[in-house]
Amino acid sequence: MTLALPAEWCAPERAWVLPLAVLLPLLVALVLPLLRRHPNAREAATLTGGLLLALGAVLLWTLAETPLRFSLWTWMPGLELAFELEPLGLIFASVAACLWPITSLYAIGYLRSTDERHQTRFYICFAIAIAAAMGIAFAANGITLFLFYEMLTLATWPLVAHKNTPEAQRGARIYLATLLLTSIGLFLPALIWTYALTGTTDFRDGGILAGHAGPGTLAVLYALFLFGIGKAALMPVHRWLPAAMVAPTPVSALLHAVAVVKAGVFTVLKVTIYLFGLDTLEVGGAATPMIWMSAFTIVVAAAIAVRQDNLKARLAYSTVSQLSYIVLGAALAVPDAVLEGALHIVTHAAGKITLFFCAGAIYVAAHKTKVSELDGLGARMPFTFAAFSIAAMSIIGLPPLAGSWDKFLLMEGAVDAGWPVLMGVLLASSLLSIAYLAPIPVRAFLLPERGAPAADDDPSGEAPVVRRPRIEEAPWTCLVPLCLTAAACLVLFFFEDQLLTPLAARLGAP
Amino acid sequence: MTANLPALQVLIPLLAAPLCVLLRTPNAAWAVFAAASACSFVFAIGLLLTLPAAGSISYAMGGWPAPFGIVYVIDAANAWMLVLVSGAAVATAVYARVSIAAEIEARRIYLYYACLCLCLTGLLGIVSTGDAFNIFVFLEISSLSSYALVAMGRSRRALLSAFQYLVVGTIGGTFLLIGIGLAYALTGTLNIADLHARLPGADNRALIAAIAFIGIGLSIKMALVPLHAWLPGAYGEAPSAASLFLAACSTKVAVYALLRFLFSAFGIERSFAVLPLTQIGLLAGSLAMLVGAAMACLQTDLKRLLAWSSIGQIGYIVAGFSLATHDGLRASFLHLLNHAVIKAALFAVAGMLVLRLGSARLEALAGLRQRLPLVFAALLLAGLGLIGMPLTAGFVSKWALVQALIAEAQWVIVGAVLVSSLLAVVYVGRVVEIAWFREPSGATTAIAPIPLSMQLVTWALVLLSLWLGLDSALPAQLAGNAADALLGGPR
Amino acid sequence: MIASGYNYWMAMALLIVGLYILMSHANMVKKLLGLSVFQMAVFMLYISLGKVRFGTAPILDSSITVYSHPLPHVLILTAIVVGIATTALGLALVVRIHEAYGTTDEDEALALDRKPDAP
Amino acid sequence: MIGNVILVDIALFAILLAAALGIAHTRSLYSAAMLAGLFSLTCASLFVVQDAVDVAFTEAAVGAGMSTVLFLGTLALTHSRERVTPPTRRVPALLVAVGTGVLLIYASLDLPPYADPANPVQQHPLTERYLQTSQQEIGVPNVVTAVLASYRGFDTLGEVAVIFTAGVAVLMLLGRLRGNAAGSPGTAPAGGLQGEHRVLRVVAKLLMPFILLFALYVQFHGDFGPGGGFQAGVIFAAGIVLYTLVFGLGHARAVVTPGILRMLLPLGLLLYAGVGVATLLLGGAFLDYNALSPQDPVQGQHLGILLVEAGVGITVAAAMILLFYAFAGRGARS
Amino acid sequence: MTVVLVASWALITAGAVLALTGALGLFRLPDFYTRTHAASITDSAGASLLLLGLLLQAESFAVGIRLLLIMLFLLFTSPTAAHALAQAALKDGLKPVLGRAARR
Repeated sequence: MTLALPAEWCAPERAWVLPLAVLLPLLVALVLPLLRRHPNAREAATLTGGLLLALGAVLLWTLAETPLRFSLWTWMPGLELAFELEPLGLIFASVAACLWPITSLYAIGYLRSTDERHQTRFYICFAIAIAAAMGIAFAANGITLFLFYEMLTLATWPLVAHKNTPEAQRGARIYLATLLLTSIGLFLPALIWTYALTGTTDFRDGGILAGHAGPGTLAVLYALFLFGIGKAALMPVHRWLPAAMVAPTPVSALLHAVAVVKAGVFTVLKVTIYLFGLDTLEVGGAATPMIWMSAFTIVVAAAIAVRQDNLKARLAYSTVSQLSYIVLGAALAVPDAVLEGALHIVTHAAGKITLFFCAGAIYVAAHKTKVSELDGLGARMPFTFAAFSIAAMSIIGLPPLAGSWDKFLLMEGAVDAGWPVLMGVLLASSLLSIAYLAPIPVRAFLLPERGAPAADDDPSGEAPVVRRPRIEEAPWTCLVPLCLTAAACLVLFFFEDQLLTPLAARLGAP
Repeated sequence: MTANLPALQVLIPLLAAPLCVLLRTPNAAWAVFAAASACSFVFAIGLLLTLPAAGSISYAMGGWPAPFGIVYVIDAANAWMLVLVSGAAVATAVYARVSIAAEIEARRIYLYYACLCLCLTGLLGIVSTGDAFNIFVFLEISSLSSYALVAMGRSRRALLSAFQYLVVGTIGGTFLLIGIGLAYALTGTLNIADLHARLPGADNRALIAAIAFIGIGLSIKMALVPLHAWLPGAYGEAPSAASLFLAACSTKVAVYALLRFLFSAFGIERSFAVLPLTQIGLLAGSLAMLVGAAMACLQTDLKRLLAWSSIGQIGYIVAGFSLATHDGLRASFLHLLNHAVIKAALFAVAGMLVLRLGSARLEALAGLRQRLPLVFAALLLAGLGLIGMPLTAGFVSKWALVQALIAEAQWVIVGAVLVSSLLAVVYVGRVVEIAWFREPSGATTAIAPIPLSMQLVTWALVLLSLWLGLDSALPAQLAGNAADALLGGPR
Repeated sequence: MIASGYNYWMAMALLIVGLYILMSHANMVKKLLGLSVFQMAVFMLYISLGKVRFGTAPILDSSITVYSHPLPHVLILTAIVVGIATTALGLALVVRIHEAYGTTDEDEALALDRKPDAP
Repeated sequence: MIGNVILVDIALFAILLAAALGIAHTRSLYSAAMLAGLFSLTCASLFVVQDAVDVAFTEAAVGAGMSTVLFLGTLALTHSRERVTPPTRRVPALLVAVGTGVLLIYASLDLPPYADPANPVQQHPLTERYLQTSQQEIGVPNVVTAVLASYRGFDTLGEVAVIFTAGVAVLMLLGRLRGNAAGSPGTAPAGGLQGEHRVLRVVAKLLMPFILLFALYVQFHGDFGPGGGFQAGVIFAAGIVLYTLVFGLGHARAVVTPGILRMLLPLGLLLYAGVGVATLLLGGAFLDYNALSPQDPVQGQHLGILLVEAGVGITVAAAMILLFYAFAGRGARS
Repeated sequence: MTVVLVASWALITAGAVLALTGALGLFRLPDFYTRTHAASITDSAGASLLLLGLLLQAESFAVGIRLLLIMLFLLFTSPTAAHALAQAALKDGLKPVLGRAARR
């Protein structure tokens, strides 16, 4: 991030770039219907939009230190719609922005090769979802965040129900019901309560709730928030995640790696840091129940994942487990742990999206959806499974891959916060993650292909000496993205501190 | 002529009604109705603007001063309601032309418009008058015409619904009459301000009974649970235009009348002292929210679904004003307007569907979204408002209500509000899911394009509701003034 | 007390009967009859408010000094009109309902609609 | 003196109660309707005892006359016997009715004593204004008319609007409108008693002019005695009803054609409101009759009252006849 | 003057008695026609006697003329009404109860 830009660029009156970031995807969403009839132009529009946004997000890093605040309007006394640039949001924004073009590229290949219907609707909703993610990232107060949070839910609903089949509808219903019920039933009341206590919902350093409520209230409120933010998939409100698996794989990638779940955990971090304030939580011990809850989720979800045979379902439960790392980091409420959370947003995004891309690619190329069917596929799809292995290792947390950092930071944080017990939890979960991720590449590469057609795939009658299965990869539009993200898993390992410095400075941590 | 505005904005529709009957042709009658409602709307706006900051305009009918004759008293509260009612009338007028022509036998259309004029007259009269008995008279004008409006629905159920509406509504009106009579017996006057000045102290049993009778009577008219039985049939079976108009303002006006009696005639110091009105109101209100929303989830017909949701929404309004605080009243007034706009938009959508599909049964909507994109976009946006999504009108008023409730530490009611909002998610979600994600059932015959006028009204209402959600500074302030006007005691 | 209130109480007795007829009977004509009885009882209540001992009808005459109060009479004149209007509309509905359902009994009509083959 | 009044009251109430219970009990709707007519008539006499002559007049004309006719007309078109009422309906009804009654009794405990000159109703300045000052302001001996048409003239406008609404609504629901024309005289005189009823026809012919004359008398004598536009209108309508019963709907429609009625129905209301508009244009408040002749307000009041009473009479008569036609015509068709 | 009073009260009593008989007959008589007859006695003879009695007590001409008009009206209408009723009943096919059956 050593781009040198003229000083006036970094002036606070540049704040209009923030609403612009929200506006850009919306514009794309507006343009797409006009291109309904020309698929190529349509995809081109999406991609350009994505690239522009990604570029913008990267450029924003140069402004990380300048306080940018843009107040759109006050739509009711006490209800202000405002955007603000702060490091954490920047991290989430750049993750979403950078993964949008990649995912779209992948989606193009996927949707075309499985020729799905309602493709335009798909891209429109996708763009709106990204816009919502941007809004969440730059929200300056709880109400604005809540607004875009709901917008994200509604925008992704059609994506989940994409196939219009009864089970797609059922999945979508569970998805929508869980997310809306939790957000309106718990999240919103928590916000209102906060508003009633403090008279504002602005995100401020050190939190706004400090001194406004006793430890008991804080504990309840914090629980309301964490369960209310259903997108964070903290057990027991995780059911929507596996249910949403009916969606096409690019959607799953979006849901489980980029926009939705990350928006959830991001919100958790925001609430923890800027509404409660680390000190408030730490001294009050208000977060203790949540610490246990997230630890529980980490282990149990991982254990469930091990027993899933459907590849996407397994990945989904792994997501549930991984998300709780971030929640745990937030709940520990010490700088290191929180930084871990922030970092994990990025690393897990890179890793998990790769895994989903691979799952999709496998489905496209070999029409396989079950882990038990993957034997020997590695030879047919070397790139896919190579990428898969890298991402898997990153998720498990093996150096030199991005995932290793945040495991390390989290353990540090756990010790700082005086929770050595959690070391055990983390260890167990790492082992479990090995248990549910490792078998896939292993089966693919080492086991012989099950039910391998012996002779009939050989034009010449005589038995082959050694069979060299021909490469049957997914189309390049699918392949390129997953290689990119896999690469990202490696690269990020080296940019960890650049990512975290602004936030660390903001948190006043070493 | 500006001095006569209070009289004119009721007089114009009153004159329009006989004119409709004289002219005898559908188009002329429509023109008269449209012109009349436009006039009253303009006059209402004029009143709202010319209204002194805190004071009120008083207009003596027949030139007879306050207790001897009938006076109209316009303050912030009923100026607000006047704008609401006449605005709804304008929307109805633009909307009605096509839908009524399609739904009503041509030879009866001019009578139908006459009834619409009379209904408008009645509602406006209730809102503007400062005389207790005059409220009863105009209430009966509006009620009678609404029975007729409902009865003209296309199915025979409409007749039955209208009859039940008539019986129940008349009981309500007569209860109101009894209440007014008791108050009159205690004071010898019918003028609201004079009543407030002369009514005896809180310990009078006749006074308590008077409040009870008026409360029950008007609760029937506003379909407050458990006195709501007439509403689903009435709104569900009425012709679309009538549903739009009635749903937008008839129950609202009953709410206003009750407010006027409780706060201006009896005065907060009596009404809320002799009876536990706060508790009763909160109980009934929360009951209404839950029952209405729950029943809405079970309906199979869009219009009935909307009618039930109206019952639920009345609950919010009642819960708001029964706090008897400024914030509560403000929330009620805000929701009066916001819900009127949202529900009118939704009934407008239902009307378009009835026009093209012959009914608004939910199964009939399966997968229609692709074929009527605009209609369902409107449905979605208004539906979000009904749920109370941020940036919609519904959110603003619910937010105001919840704030008021929290200020009074009514946590249980807050819970009820949230639960009913969740139920709203369910019933709106059902409709949207059927329209969006269900494959069209059966033969897909071509659907004729929807008339521009109806689309226009629908989208105007939808956009208005969005605007109310985006920038509610002005409405909030006006509602605040209205609340002040009521809490300011006697007029 | 009795002497002072008997008039109200007799009216109230009629009111109860009227309301009972209205609520208990499923037949719509009977309902309307009950409705008018109910309303008449309320009218009596009003009129008795205007009565004053040794008073006469409020038609001014030099030879008379005590008049009953005219206002309740005016109100009830209006209310009677409202009553007949409501009754007429109700009866019209009854006729139409009878044409549509072939019955004037509310419950029977509702039952007809609950049948699946109802139009 | 007052004792006798109490006796009369109680006697009348006994009849009323009997009639009401009879309505509740009988299952023959015809007798129920007739009992209702009896009920109204007794009410009327009770009102006379309580000095409300105008109300009594109206009640006799409307309750005992018009509404009974309408009820009978309806019964002629529908069933005349009712099902046995199931107890499932009775219990809740009884609860509600008794609950209301209890509330009323509770209220009556604090109501001012009956007929006491010290009541708030009698003490309020209104009384003095209406019973004394009205002579200088309006100068109409029948105070009820004065209050009805001037002090609370706006209420009465509303009342006319109500009856107009009823007319329009019933027309919309039952009316045979343009298209299928009204039966001309001679053709299918529905509902008429034909042929040998010479007596009836002679008597009817004999009485008709008097009835209509009486209606006019009531119309214009309203300032000085009981009566006024409303009673007059109903009586006029009653005359036409009698005519229809005797000579048949066809003849009646020929004499007083629905077309004319449908003109008169709104015209009455327009006349009433028009007076108000006129006063507005003359610079007064709405319905401020003084504006009609500024130099002599009382004259203006007289003029205004005359006009609005005429409006009331026209609309009421037209509405009542239209209602009757609507029901009778329905019968003629079905 | 007393003579007039006595006469009037006598008339009134007579009228009342007739009215009572009519009411009695309405209950006791066997069939529709006879009951109609009884009823018509009440409102023709009974009523007119009452009115005559009142007429003798009328203190002003205006009142008197009204009473006379009412009486005239009754004398016209009530027999006609009775006639119409009987006619309608006969047309409706209601047979009078005659002979032995009548005096059960």
